[in-house]
Amino acid sequence: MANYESRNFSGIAEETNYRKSRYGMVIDVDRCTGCGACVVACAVENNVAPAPPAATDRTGITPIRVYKVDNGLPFPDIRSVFFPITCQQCEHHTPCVSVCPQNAVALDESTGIVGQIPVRCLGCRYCIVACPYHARYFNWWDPTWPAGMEKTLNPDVSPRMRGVVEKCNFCFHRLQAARSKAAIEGKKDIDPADYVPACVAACPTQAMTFGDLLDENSGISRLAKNANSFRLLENLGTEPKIYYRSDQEWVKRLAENDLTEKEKPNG
Amino acid sequence: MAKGITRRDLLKLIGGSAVGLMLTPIPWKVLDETAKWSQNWSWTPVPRNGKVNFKHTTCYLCPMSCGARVRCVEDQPVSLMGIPNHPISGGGLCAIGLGGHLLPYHPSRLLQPHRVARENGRIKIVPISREESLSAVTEAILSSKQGSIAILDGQPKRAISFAYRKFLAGLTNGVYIVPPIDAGVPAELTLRVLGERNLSIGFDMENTRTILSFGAPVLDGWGTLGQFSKIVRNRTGNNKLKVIQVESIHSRTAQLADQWVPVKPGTEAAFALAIANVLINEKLCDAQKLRTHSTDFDNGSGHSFLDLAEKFSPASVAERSGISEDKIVGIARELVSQPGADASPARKKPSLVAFGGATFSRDEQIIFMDLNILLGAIGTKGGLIPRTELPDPIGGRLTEETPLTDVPDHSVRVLILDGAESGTLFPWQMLEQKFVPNSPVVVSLSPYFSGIALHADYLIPSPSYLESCNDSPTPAGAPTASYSISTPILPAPKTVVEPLDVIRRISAATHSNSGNEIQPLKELFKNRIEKIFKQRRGFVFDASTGETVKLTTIYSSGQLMKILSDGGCWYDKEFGVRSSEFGVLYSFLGRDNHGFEKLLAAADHHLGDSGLVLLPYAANVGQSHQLMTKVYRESNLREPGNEASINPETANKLELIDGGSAVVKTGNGISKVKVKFDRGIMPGAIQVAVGPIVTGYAETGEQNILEVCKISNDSTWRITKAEIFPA
Amino acid sequence: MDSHLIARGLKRAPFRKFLMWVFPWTFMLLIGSYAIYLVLSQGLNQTNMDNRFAFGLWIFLDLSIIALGAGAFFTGFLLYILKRHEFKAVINSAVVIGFICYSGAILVLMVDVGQPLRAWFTFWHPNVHSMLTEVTFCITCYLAVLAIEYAPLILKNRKLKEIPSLLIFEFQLHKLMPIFAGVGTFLSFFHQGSLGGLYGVLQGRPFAYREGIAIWPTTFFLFIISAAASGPSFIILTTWLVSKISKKPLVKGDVFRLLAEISGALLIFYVLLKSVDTINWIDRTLPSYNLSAMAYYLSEPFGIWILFAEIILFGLIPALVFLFGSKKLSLGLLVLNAMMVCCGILLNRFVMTIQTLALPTLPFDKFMLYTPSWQEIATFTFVIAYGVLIYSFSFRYLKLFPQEMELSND
Amino acid sequence: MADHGKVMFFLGAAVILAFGWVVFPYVIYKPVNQPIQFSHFTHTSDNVGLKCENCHTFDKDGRFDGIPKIEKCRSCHLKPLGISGDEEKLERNYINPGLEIPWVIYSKQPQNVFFSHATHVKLAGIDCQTCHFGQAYTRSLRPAYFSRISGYSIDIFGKDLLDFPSTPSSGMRMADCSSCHHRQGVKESCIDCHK
Repeated sequence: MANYESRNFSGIAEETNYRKSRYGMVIDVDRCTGCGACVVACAVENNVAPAPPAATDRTGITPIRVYKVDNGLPFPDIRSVFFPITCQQCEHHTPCVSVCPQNAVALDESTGIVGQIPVRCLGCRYCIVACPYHARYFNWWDPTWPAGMEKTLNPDVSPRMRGVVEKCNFCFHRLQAARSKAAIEGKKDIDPADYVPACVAACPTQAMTFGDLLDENSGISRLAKNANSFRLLENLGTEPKIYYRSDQEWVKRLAENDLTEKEKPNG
Repeated sequence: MAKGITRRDLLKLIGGSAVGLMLTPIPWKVLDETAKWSQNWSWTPVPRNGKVNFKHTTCYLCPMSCGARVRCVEDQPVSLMGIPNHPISGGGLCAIGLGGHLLPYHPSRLLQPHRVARENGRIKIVPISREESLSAVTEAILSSKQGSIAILDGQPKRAISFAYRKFLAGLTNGVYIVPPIDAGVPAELTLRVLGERNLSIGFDMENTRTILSFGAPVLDGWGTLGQFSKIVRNRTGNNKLKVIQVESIHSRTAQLADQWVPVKPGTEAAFALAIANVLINEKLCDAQKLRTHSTDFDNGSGHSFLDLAEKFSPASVAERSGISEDKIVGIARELVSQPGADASPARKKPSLVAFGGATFSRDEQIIFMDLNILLGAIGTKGGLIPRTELPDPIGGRLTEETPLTDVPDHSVRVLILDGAESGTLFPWQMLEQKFVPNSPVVVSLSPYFSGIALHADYLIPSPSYLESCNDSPTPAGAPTASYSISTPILPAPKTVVEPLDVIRRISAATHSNSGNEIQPLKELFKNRIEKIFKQRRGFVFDASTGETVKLTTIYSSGQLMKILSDGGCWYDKEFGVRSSEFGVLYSFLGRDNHGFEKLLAAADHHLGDSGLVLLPYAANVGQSHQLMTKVYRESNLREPGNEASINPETANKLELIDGGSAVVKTGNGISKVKVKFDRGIMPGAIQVAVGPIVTGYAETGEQNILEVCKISNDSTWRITKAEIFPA
Repeated sequence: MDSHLIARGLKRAPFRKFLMWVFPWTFMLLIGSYAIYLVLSQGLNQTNMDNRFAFGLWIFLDLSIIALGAGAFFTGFLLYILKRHEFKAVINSAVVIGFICYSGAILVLMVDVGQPLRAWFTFWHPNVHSMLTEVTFCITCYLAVLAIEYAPLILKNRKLKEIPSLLIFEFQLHKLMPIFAGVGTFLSFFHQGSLGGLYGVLQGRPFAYREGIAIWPTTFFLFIISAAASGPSFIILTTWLVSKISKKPLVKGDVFRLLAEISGALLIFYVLLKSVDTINWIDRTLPSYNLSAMAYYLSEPFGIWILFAEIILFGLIPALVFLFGSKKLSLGLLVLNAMMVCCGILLNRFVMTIQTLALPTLPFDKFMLYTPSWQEIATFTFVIAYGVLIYSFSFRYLKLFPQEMELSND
Repeated sequence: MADHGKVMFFLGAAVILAFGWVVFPYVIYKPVNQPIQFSHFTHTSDNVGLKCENCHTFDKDGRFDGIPKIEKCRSCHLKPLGISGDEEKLERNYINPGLEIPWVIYSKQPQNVFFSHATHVKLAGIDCQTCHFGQAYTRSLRPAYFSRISGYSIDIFGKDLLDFPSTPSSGMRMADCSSCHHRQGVKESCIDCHK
């Protein structure tokens, strides 16, 4: 007890909290070759276990998943793009956060990242139902690796147990690492170069741009304002922080999700 | 009180303790504890923590030789990433490369030699000792009086490749086999175009204006990762390179290309000649050279490229290829047009023709090369440029490289399959037809029991990726020569065998001492690096600093060795020969090129409009790798090997259901497939993806789909007529 | 054989006959428990649910039986709060049914969640904004209430009566009944509503999303009323079934007619509100999302017919039948109509749970379907078997229908 | 008769209460002894005068190395410096064969917890003793206690079996972290500490 009261904070950090930031992504679908590097990089970085033989494309775990989308026209007028879909980090009454019965998911005030806490999750899957982007995944199986492969697990991320929901959190552990690095150098603000999610770092064509949307002179805040940038299901009003950009008109039309449209795109 | 404990008393006792229990910590603590237990289940693995450090190496899982930065916890690699500003990979890594550190633990990994027993179609592998395996192989070799001893090398021109060739040279009947296709340019085609120089062809795509690609994955798996990623990256620029994709399916590259030309399958060569026709008639090519070189014919046939092209007027090709006449003319003009009318020769950028080698017959490929000559794309910056080959690390007499297609049938007695992943895929049938009829022996040196290794009789696994040292020569299709080394990060298990030891042991037993003279790999690398160092040309990339310096600033070959063994890379920036020497190329369109009849036939052949066409389709290595099962199912990016994509309208006519199973039947046999509706497939065509069959992570299937494709003796697999019905 | 347990003056089938009746249900129970064991030990991969269809048969089951179980609270409300003593005739049966439905629902929920051992976190770290929290709290509390309401019935059992202290306890409990009924009603109102809210709040699922009154989406109120309306109908249905199976008159006809009348009145009210809500959803909510309702009824099998069936066929029609026919129509017809009402509720819950998930949200999504695995179905039947058994035993050994004796005498 | 029943009732209650409050706490925790006895005091006291950060170092990238590797020990203990049996044990069993000492970590957090020593020590300037109270002056190593069910260390959990109401600094539980954060006005979110 005694020592508790006598805690002294002679820290170099005069302000106890980190500068407010809003991390987001701009994905240029015109540059996505669908190579799958982001998917693998993510799975490796976040200790996603290989899908068991019984898994389907609807029971596997892909915090980032690439959809092939076309303009719905017949051959040879068909045109298609790849859409990497990850958690869209909704800013405004975040669907998954509001429904979770036991606060297993929360929007981090200082970074705007929606963080899922598997150990708090009871696996009711209400959040999966609530998410319009299908960016949340349930661990239908115990995570199992072929013999010896568990040696390759990333110590910065804890493997999820069976029966809980998980999702992309912009590789938050990389932000943590960047903060520790800054702390050692006596700095509070991280070097933006130190914090890039695995998928973004892995994209060979640099189709993904990551950064702080609040930072006026960051590349992303400029890209996000670009006329060719849009967000999926924008008019649901959940203010997602992942932007997509394309020069193709039919792709841009995906922003206005009118399902009755004659050219219904296909996933 | 008189009588003792009654039943009711007992109940009371229990009742009392029940009430009491609620007032103890027991129930609440246990509730809390079990919850915490469920958060730390013992069977959920806990990653090992430790000091984090980074190492560099070069990926050799395909010939693209990308630089890889390895993140290790203590000594254990936990993730791979590209090396920023790496001259070859440009800082990228493909899907298979990013999972490379998982491969040593892949379920189909072999940790010791095995003998493969096949009884009534079932494959069983029996572990045997290193000694048994090696002696079994030498037995087979010694007993092979007739028939040859062959080594199939997936990635030629490595140091080990030279070791193989040296070893085979020592044998009386040694044959050194290389894969048939070299990034769209068949090796002997290169020879015919460039003459007997020690050169190979690369695509200088970065300086090209327009690429006319015949089914080549120029935007998602062509040349080097750095090369095509850079093109995709710069797609949104004003002076960007234009890609015209001529392909019957809406492939990845077609999707990214600036223009997609959906020709009818099999009419690509005709389409190319139609382009040539326009170029010639509209005088859009060097008419002078053309006249001097390709109009006089002494080969009696009296034919020339000119009147070959004459036969394919845009009008005639239009209806057979399904592409309108003016579109063809437009493309032809597009290819030669320059930004700004007064394009000075200095600023002049050529256009080039690329073609997905595997699916075209050699004659068709020659036609495409002819078009390249016509466009003046060969030997010029931004075209197809000859590269100097890397120095031979070993010296002495070597067996010649023989493309698989040139190996005579029924000639191979013992075949040793090197473990290296080839950039190109070919069906087992191609090898099978080369064997002598009675009991040939196949030995696989692959670390994995998958792919063609499934056909082996003996498995002598070599160390896997990240366990073995290897060198990466110039990637196929890369514009200039380059060299890098893959240094092991993990110790190899004691029970696996280095390929070099295998050939050493064999040559010792066969008293052909050629093998024993071979120095250890490290020495071979050293020799090579010394020779490169002596050339005093090119640049050196240092992975640890991320900087590139002129080779001349490196003071010793030792220093160069050190840089390269830490994920560094040497690369050339100059062409093999000056472009001035290439005028003679035009003669290839005339005198030097015999048999226009064959070309005519190749261009004329089309499968007719009746019936279905089977289009085999292999995406880049990352997409079609044997062991690439990490993203299976979890993502709908990848066509698994047993999936047949087909246009819904065609499918409905044939009463096929999306996701249902069906049987594909061709002249070569039948294959069971899963039907996938895809409006990106031309009606009347079936696209079968070449790659591992979808199973769990535990098993990787064999790519059997190629087996049903027509195997012509001049190429690997070809589009062919097919039927499909619901199973 | 077990006659000493059966209430005096009640005739019950011979024990052997009873056993034969119980046997098949027990069998179902066993299969079900095996399925449950599989799911708990192997995990939810035993089901056919997936990341797109994260809720399935079980949630539909929960919503349905809780709606039908509403008979308990509503009859309690009428009897103890509004002092409508006619309902004494059915209150016991209603309580038993309520108990079965709620305990069954909670049981299935425990199987449905991935981490049952951590389910109690909801009480320890509740998110007060989540409808599911509201549901969890209310259902568990109300189950406790039902247990307390159920207790006196058991204690009135002939054998247990012999223990004096229990008899006193029972008497005390009985005096408290109105309070419990009040609490129960309050709780029920809330969780019936919250169950509706569960889907109404899903802004990401425009098909289910409804704008709110105060903090609750309209579905909150619609669910309360629809549940209240279906409760009496379900009581009619069950009571009728029991008397058919046991071949005994159990309640007077006028009780049926009264229940029917109430059910009808509530139902017509519900249909009215539901229509208004639907129109509002079509004209205001969806356009504000730049969506049009028709889009949701394009993909078969969920055509526009489902809307018609829900509101008119199983809503308006049975409501009118009850309103104008509860006095005149034959009992059989009333029962049939009661069945219609229950179907209507089931359909509504089905649309909410299954259709909502089947419909795409992303512009390039596909229409999705799922078929439950045998484990899911077995668990479903487990609950039904469990219900039937509890009810059978209660009916045999407890006095569920006060009017039974006089009716069987004359 | 009735009071006879009462006796039984209260007897049952008494027995279970005694068990729950007295025996249970010992049953549930499993004591684990340290491989060798180490005296922080000997190392930190004036005649040696080591500071915490001399042995418990940071990487340049901000990772905390935790308990030092055997290398660290070897750097001083190449030849015996004292006469204690445990030092001799250290030489014989670990330094000479070059094996790591299998320390049992009292404050071992479960895998799902993230904690950055760097931000707390370097940035906030919190003294090690604030959380690892008294550790620096221990003369011997008491056994560590781990729950038999969840495997949590008692030093994480707090000794009081019911962690309600949570009394700060009785352990290193979530409650302890966040109560300090609140006191310091640190805005916290779940992912700040859970990975």
